[in-house]
Amino acid sequence: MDAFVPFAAIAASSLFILSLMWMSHPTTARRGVMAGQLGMALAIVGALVHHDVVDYDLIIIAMIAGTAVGVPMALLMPMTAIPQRTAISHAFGALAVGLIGAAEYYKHAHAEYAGTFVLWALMFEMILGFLTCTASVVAFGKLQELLPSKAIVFRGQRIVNAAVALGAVVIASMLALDPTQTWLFPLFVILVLLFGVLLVIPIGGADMPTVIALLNSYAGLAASAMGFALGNKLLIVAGALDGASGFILAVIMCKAMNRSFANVMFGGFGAVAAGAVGGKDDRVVRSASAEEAAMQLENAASVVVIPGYGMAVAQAQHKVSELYQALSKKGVDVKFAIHPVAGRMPGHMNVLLAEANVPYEQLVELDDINPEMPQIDVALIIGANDTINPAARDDPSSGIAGMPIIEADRARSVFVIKRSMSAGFAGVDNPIYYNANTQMLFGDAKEMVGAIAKELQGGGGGFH
Amino acid sequence: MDAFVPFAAIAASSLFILSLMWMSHPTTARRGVMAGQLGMALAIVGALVHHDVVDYDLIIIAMIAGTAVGVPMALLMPMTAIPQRTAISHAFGALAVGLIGAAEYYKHAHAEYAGTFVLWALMFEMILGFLTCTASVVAFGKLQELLPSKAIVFRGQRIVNAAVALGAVVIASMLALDPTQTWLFPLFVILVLLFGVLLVIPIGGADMPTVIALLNSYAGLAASAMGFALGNKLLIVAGALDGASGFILAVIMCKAMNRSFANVMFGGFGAVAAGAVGGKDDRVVRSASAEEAAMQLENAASVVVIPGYGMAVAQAQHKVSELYQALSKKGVDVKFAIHPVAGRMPGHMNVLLAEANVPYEQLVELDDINPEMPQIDVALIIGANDTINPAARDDPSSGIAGMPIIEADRARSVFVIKRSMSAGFAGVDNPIYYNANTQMLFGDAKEMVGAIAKELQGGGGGFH
Amino acid sequence: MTALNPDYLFVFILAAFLGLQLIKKVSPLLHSPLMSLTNAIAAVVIVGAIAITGEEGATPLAKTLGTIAVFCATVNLVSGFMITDRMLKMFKRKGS
Amino acid sequence: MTALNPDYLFVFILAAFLGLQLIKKVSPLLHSPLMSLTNAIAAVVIVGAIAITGEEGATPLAKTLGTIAVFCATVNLVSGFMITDRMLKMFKRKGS
Ligand SMILES: NC(=O)c1ccc[n+]([C@@H]2O[C@H](COP(=O)([O-])OP(=O)(O)OC[C@H]3O[C@@H](n4cnc5c(N)ncnc54)[C@H](OP(=O)(O)O)[C@@H]3O)[C@@H](O)[C@H]2O)c1
Ligand SMILES: NC(=O)c1ccc[n+]([C@@H]2O[C@H](COP(=O)([O-])OP(=O)(O)OC[C@H]3O[C@@H](n4cnc5c(N)ncnc54)[C@H](OP(=O)(O)O)[C@@H]3O)[C@@H](O)[C@H]2O)c1
Repeated sequence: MDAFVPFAAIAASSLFILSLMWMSHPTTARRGVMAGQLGMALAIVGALVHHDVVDYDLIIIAMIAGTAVGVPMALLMPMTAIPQRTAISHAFGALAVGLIGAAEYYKHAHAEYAGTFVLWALMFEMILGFLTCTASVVAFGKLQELLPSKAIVFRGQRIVNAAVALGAVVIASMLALDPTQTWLFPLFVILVLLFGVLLVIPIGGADMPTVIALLNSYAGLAASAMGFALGNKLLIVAGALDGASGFILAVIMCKAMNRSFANVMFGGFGAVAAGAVGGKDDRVVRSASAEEAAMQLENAASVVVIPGYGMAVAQAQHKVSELYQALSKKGVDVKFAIHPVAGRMPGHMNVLLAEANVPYEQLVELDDINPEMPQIDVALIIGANDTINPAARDDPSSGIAGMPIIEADRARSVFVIKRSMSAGFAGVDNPIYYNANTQMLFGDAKEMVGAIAKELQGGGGGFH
Repeated sequence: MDAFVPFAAIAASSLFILSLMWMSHPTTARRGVMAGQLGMALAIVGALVHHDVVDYDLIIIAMIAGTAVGVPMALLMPMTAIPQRTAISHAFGALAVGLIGAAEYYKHAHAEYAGTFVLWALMFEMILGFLTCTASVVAFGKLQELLPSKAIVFRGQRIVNAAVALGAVVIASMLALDPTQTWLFPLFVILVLLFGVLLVIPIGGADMPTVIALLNSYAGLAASAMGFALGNKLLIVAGALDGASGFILAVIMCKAMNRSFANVMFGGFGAVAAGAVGGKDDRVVRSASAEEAAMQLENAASVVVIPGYGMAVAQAQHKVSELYQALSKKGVDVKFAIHPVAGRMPGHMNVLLAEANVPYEQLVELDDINPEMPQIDVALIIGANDTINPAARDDPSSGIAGMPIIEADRARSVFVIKRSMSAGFAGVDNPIYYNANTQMLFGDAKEMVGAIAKELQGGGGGFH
Repeated sequence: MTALNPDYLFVFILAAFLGLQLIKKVSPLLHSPLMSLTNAIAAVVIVGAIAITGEEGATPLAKTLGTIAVFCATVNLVSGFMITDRMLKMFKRKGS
Repeated sequence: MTALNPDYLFVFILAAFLGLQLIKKVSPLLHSPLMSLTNAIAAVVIVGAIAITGEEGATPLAKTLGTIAVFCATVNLVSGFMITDRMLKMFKRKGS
């Protein structure tokens, strides 16, 4: 039986690799999930049949309980809550990592000294695990708006964080060198958990996706570290794959915001979001009705819809899909321009539109749509703000200067659906609202888009 | 010292990986070579410092001698001979693999039985090694035209090949199970070497690139097999990388010819090349002079040059570059359309044009140029034939039906430089020569292109 | 082992390179499902949890920690895989 | 070892996947240099040749075979790397 174990590990690793490989394209992605599940099943079987494992009751019970919690978590979660879901799921995984590390530690504390390397690996694993756990919980809280989603900054914050981190590391080293000092261990855990919290509170809600990606990467590294400590290659491989994934996604997001990791992690970005609406309200703002918008839309040859976080908040994706159907029927060419960091998670908009049955061929990326913009008749901005803010391109002094944007302002005419003149996450004023070719459609995205769609379906009614 | 060895192996493997990674783009490619060399140096040092190694004299001598042969081989080789060079270099590497296997085998023959696995691995390694060696030599001979470059086919060929292969495998298994039967070993080696020859002679000269890529892949697998036998992970990694590389290149080529591996390896393709010029010579062929060509070219707004094997044969790349310079000076937009299997090696044309200082931004791929063709004023075909043969697209019964081509015939007017009406490698008649918008420029590519370039530089003279 | 086992480092490096290559190729369209897929895969730590909970002569403490770990990891992997699949189910081609 | 050592298989599989990913990304522009680069890298078998030639108590036969192997591998790697670099040197940007 045991002879099977190493090959199970190899097969599982290969399946995880195939899983990510197939993830590269929608047509094969589901096969990818299949492969991932199969790999996981193999890994678990491999672990269960291992000769060391003798007592199964607790394991079975825990797995059943876990499934009982996990299934509803997956099925009842609305698509708009995906980012939170990912965060909380991370918290669970990371907690597991931490606890395993703890159990291992206590074994070593009472066995004879296992050698520095194993213990260093264990400590490293626990730091990443426990830190990721609390950090993910805070991220969840911010995304779910249980906690204030804007950055929480206080004087001397960095000193406090540094102190806590240092303390944790010092104790970790002491334990690595002499694991028998068990009384230090709880202190170590508490400090790390605390550090996880401190790490995330100064980060604004909309930066959570980047944080989550980084935490994903940490969770991966933690798994690898565990692999090193337990001498388990499967853990090493799976961990390395996750580590790479989270890291790359974080890098992509930072690029898409023209910001550095440092700025995201320590910048206290978005802290000012609330107070940020510039007073220059002498500038004229043209506002329009759903009816007028509908009229212009149906007479357009080409329309680009630019969704943003607001579409997610308003859960407007289905109405947007209706709008798309109605316009397509009238022979209008409708495309959706998706900014890499639109919404609150990479690919957020794509998922929502997919949920509402918008075929993914209609979704185009920033680099592909911008050159076409000048030929576009109407750009319809639905709850997007920072990601279409021309200031990022034109005003070097702007808070988001240099962030690549979807150049909606270059379209022949622009409609903007939002509830007020207030700023986006970055809290910077958006000049596009004052352009001569821009008309504002004030209101909740869902209702407004619904009204326009009605108009187009010849239903009349709506806002006016 | 020995503690360093495993880490040297890790570092070397990583460097080989980086080497291939950086190879992906011209701007980083040379760094890639650097990394590869460094990795190789590390690997060699790691091998030399290993405690088992005690006698260095022979090693040093052999390495010096090898360098003395290798350096001139690399420096004196004309670029047009790259395919041959690769083939012969393979032969050397593969021979090394085979000989190492042999030496290992004799060790096992006189030690006590090392266990099936090692011996199977060794036999597998030797089969691939020796086979690749002779096969590469034949490929070299064909490309260098020391051997008839067309496919050599005789009745019952497959039976003979199968018999030889079978014999080799049977003896291999006998030796794997009982290595002490040393008298069988030479027989085994001879059969494998013979099989290598038989494998390649039925394959036409122009298919050698595919063969070479496959042999590259075999050489890689042989190295991996050796790694398994000697328990050397560096060999396993490097071998796997090469195996993958050769395999993918072969697949790409087959796709670009719309042919299967089987067809390439056993199809006896190109065997008929000589006799193939269709008798339908009642069709009119328009031929033109360098002067006329020059006139049309300089009055064109856009020109696409389509080089083929003929440019390599004639070593015309420098003249082609002159032509490009002259036309660019006159404000003509000149692009080079490169078919993936133009010439006698993947990327053959790119290297030749690069040698002649044509900037690589001017080189475009098949898929990118074909849509533009109808807007192109002049397509200038220089020694290309099969790769621009419209029959592949229009005539399902053609020998190259379904092979993707560069659709030169869709350009407003077409010039074809070649020496005669004879067919290309595939030996199929090419209707493009009889099109109303085609003019033939008969002559050696180098002279003809030179003459046109002269005309354009206002030098006069040339062919007429 | 008191020192780092080079074999592990070897595997880690290869896997890391591979991960970077693979993720770079994932279309932005799928970044959300990708995140939850990798999140699910990270739950492979469950194998560690199983070993700790089930192994011969595990202390009560170890059993408790291990059991909680198994539970948490299970939640992570079950919900992770299911939500990923739920998301992907929604991506449709035109006319399908 | 009489049986296949799973560790080796592990490494092989990872490396093979990695190779496929890496090569797919190489621009067709560079397929010729790529071929000669991988050809050069294949010459890493020289480490095997060195071991055989130099090791304690190698038989004359082993020494001879090994020496030839070292020679051949050296030819392969030296010419392979040099020609690759020679090719790549030629690829130039416009105006450079
Ligand atoms: N996606 C990611 O992975 C990621 C990662 C890191 C950072 N971020 C950040 O997140 C932000 C995303 O930009 P974004 O353009 O998508 O959105 P945004 O800049 O956050 O702005 C969203 C806009 O939607 C409007 N809105 C909110 N609720 C609405 C409702 N119910 N109906 C209609 N409109 C509503 C808001 O204006 P009103 O209040 O006036 O309605 C707000 O201006 C960027 O700053 C980006 O840097 C995203
Ligand atoms: N590149 C690869 O990796 C690869 C791999 C596998 C197969 N192949 C095969 O190789 C062939 C390549 O096609 P191709 O279009 O490049 O070439 P081609 O079809 O082989 O034709 C070459 C043409 O060049 C002409 N030519 C020869 N020497 C010349 C000279 N000195 N001056 C002027 N013209 C000369 C010949 O016509 P004249 O005799 O009338 O002059 C011949 O028609 C294809 O069949 C392809 O399938 C290539």
